[in-house]
Amino acid sequence: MILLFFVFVLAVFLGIELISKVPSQLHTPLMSGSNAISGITIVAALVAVGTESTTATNVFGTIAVVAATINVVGGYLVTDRMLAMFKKRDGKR
Amino acid sequence: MILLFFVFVLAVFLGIELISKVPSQLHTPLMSGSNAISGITIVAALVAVGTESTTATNVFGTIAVVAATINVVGGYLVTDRMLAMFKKRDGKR
Amino acid sequence: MSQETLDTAINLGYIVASVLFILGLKMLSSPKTARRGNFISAVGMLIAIVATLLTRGMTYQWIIVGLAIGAIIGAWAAYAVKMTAMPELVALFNGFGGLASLLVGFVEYYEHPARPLYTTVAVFFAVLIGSVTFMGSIVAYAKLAEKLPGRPLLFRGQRIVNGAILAAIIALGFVFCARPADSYEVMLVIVALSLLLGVLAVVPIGGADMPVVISLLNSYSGLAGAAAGFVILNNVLIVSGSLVGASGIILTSIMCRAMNRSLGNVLFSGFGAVGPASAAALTDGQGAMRETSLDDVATQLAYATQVVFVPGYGLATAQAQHVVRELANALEERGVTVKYAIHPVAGRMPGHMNVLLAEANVPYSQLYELEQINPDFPSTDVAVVIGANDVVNPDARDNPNSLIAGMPILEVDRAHSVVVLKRGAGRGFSGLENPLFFKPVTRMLYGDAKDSLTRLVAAVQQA
Amino acid sequence: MSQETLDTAINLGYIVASVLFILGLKMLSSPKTARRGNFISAVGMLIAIVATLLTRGMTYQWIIVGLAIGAIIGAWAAYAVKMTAMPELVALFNGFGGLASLLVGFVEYYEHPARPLYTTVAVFFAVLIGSVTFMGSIVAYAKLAEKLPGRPLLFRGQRIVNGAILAAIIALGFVFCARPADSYEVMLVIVALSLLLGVLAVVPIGGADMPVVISLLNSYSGLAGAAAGFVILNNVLIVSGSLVGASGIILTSIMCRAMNRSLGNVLFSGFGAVGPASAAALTDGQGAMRETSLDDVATQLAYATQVVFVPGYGLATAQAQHVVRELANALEERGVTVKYAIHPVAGRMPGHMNVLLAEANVPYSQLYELEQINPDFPSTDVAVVIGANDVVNPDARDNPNSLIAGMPILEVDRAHSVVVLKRGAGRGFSGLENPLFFKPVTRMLYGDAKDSLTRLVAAVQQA
Ligand SMILES: NC(=O)c1ccc[n+]([C@@H]2O[C@H](COP(=O)([O-])OP(=O)(O)OC[C@H]3O[C@@H](n4cnc5c(N)ncnc54)[C@H](OP(=O)(O)O)[C@@H]3O)[C@@H](O)[C@H]2O)c1
Ligand SMILES: NC(=O)c1ccc[n+]([C@@H]2O[C@H](COP(=O)([O-])OP(=O)(O)OC[C@H]3O[C@@H](n4cnc5c(N)ncnc54)[C@H](OP(=O)(O)O)[C@@H]3O)[C@@H](O)[C@H]2O)c1
Repeated sequence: MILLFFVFVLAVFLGIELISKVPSQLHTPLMSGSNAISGITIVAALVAVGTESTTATNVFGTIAVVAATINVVGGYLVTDRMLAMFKKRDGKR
Repeated sequence: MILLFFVFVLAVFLGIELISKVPSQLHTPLMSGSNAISGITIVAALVAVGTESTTATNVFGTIAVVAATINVVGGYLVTDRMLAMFKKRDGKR
Repeated sequence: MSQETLDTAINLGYIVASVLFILGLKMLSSPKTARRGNFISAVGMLIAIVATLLTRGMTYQWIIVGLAIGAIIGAWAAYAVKMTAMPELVALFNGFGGLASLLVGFVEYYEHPARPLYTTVAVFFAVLIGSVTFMGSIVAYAKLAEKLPGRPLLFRGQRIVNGAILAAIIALGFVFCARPADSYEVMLVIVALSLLLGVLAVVPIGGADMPVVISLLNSYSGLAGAAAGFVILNNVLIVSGSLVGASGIILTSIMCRAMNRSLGNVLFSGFGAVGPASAAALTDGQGAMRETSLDDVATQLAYATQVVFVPGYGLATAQAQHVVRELANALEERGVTVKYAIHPVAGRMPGHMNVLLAEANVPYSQLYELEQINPDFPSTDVAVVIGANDVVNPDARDNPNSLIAGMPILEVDRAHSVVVLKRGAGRGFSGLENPLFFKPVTRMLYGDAKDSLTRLVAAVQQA
Repeated sequence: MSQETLDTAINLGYIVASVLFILGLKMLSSPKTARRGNFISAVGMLIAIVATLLTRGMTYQWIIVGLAIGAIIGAWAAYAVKMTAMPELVALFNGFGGLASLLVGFVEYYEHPARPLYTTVAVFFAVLIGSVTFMGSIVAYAKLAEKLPGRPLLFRGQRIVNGAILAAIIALGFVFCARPADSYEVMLVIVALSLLLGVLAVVPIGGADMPVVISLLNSYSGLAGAAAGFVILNNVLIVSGSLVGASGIILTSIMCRAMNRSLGNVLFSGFGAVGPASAAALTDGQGAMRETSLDDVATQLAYATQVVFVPGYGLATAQAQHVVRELANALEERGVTVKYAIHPVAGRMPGHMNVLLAEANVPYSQLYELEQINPDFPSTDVAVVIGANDVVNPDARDNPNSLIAGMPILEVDRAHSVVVLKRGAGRGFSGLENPLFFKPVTRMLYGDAKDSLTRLVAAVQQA
């Protein structure tokens, strides 16, 4: 547990260091891409539905899985779509 | 154990991200300062001497404590001395 | 495989996934590698999901249903949406992420009410942050999609009410954590209040500030994920959640800086709610706006040496990006040098203009950032302002009392002449009057941007 | 306190220590915060040590002895050493860190030979990396302190021998890890071979490349610490060890880049071992060096508008930093503009010139980096090269076949006239001839730099 907290602290620092000086046209894709990553909560949703089995859990858990999957799948795809537009443009450079 | 490995991986990434674009006059102090940090192995030396008790361990362990302490104490002090020189100069800016 | 080997494999999968997230985020912040970075992070997600599914003793029927429904909806939404609607879609997705964390926290509590203290605390945070993210994102979505009025909805004592709600939630949190097993109702109240807080926190913020809000909520949803990770003691959740949480805060502050405002100002000032009366006071004694005719403009453009287009939010609403490109082509055929001046916060989301112009295949080499183009205006014959307003407002530079004082602007008023394409006397996002329109160098060409431009293309070709 | 509470407290101490290390490293890389950063990281170390000492069941007598002896030696060494000897001192300290990791790994194995596989692997790495770091650092120290010849010691087949030793160590490592309990002798052989490897790896590298080598060894000692952390399953060791390991690699590559060389080139090329014969070939047809007199130089300087001093390694060996400052003062009193051009790799350690000139209280505002000063040379009346050689070698710019081709140089040859202060025809660190000395604009003023400068001060004051 204490080690997990440690992991948390390290990851926070890493997150802070990773992002710096992002050109403005990348703000939206970056936001969208990291939003997709935050869909990682899908793992918790999967664990909940897969290992518990009261009805309430199944219902709420399944909704959680649906919601998280939308976040993940939609997030990555829409980010890719945004970036594809820049790509095209970059090819012309 | 696997979590410790995880911590290791995160710390490596963090180390890579932390350092970038260091002005050249700071190369030596930075090297010296991070050298002092690497003296953290003193913790392992302390644990070894403090909890084991064969003669060999006491001898080698104490040598390890001495060596690590030299690294730590000397490292921080010499770094500070180096940086003090820049400090003096900066004051004149 | 033994249980232990399996666990090790799953955990290794999580480590690999985390590393891919780290690399992906890093690559996402540089134009060259961004797309690959997104892909890499998606691979990481896939690995994390597969690793989770390997857990022994999983029952799969609900999982499969959930994954399938979610994937279909997500993919459909991502492809169906119009380019310009992407920011609100991101808000919506983010809301779903928050919802998932909320539900996970709740279900975990529901299944095992009595847990160690730290788990209960983690449940509390997952539910609180998840709820705020969920409702906040939904409101942000509604504002951007114009299902709710975009302007700030302010009421007296709003901040006090929000503060009181937050205080109540925290107080209930203590009650809940002290005796989780007996606090089912307390949990429900916490959920309800948190949802309400999400709504009330975002409602007073103007529609055009939503990108910043979404970025902040995105950071929250990361933290909610990390909290869920502490509930189920899962390292990949904790790492990626806190990564997103931390980098989201940084991105938010970068975005605020581009608008030269503080985060506090964005969240609490109700920016853009300035009444027209107070704004009007600033326009006193500025004289009149001078209209010009289509043919005049066409001639001016056709015989210019250098023309700079300055697109703004109006270009987006008019969907005039393709016509601009046509006009540019027509001018270039006549030997005119054409440039586009891109202000970092033109439009309603960062990179809005880049996205639109990229869609119209405008060559990258013709796009100039603020710092590059400003020195160029004095040698520009005509600056054509297409539905931009705030980003060319000289008050930001000249009037230290202006609401937007200090925001860097495109200095079109230094060009030999300025033509402004807009529909009428409408204000920009800030609600401020724009002295540029009253300057001697400026001429107004009224009408929808797409219309005006289409007719300009024809006129230039005949000139 | 219960055992559990104590453990939690210790671990929290470790987390705080790690955070302080992270912040400290970050702050160390920016001039404004560097000193505070070092202090913060020292506080982190103190916290880590105190937390460790709180472990229940510790016996303290040996610890106290060890800490006291180490602290006294360390503090004494840090204060007694001359400024210019600091790099070798860092090497020595680093060696002690490696020694500690080596001993810890060994002792842990000695006490509990039969451990899980991963512990044994960690022991192996701690011993291997610790030994290499230890002996490598000692050799680096000896070279810098001139207890060993600074020039590369090369022998035929050196790389093959090193490769063979490394291969043998790895092979023995497998044997050791397979049956640790029966492999006491194997462990001893591994230690012996690793120590040997440390010596042989550093001996062929030239003295002036030692800063890079030390930086690399510093990175190793971090990794050795991390390995020791895996042996005793201690998180703060793992985090700080790997932090140092990773940032050390980055710093090493930054340092290599400043010299425009690759790490491979530094480690394996025996740079600086070029025989005089092959170097002489390059000087053919360059004419002769022209000597000048002290009075000529004094007059030139006294009546100049702008003078740029270009200090190099010779300034350090002559300890002429204070006299330079005096000369500068004398010139400034006469209204001459004085600047100092600081090449990033002038001298024998990064920042060498900065340290020296700071010691002599040269104002910061007079120090110019390479990129800032190069455009200034064409408008400089006299460039005074004080014991610099390679950093002003125009071959690096003009002769693509030169050993140092591509290294950025201070372009003194663009100044109206150049005066070079050196003792004779000695070569610089690279062992190359310097065409600058044969150029028409260049005049040589032979003699020890401190001597020449002292006499110049007097002459200028009388001019
Ligand atoms: N980009 C971002 O990330 C972001 C984020 C948050 C806030 N903002 C804010 O948004 C503002 C952006 O400035 P901006 O100059 O791009 O836009 P703006 O200041 O909002 O002005 C848009 C102008 O376009 C005109 N317009 C609207 N529809 C039109 C149409 N169909 N044809 C022609 N003209 C039309 C409007 O005048 P009429 O009604 O008279 O036509 C209006 O004056 C800034 O204040 C910025 O701080 C941007
Ligand atoms: N700074 C670093 O971090 C670093 C690290 C590794 C390698 N290096 C290398 O070191 C070199 C540094 O270049 P540099 O130009 O500073 O020095 P240099 O090329 O080594 O030349 C030093 C010159 O100073 C003269 N000299 C020595 N003692 C003197 C004295 N007492 N009085 C007057 N002159 C004296 C020598 O000539 P005489 O014998 O004729 O007097 C020699 O030519 C570069 O090649 C660089 O790559 C630097």
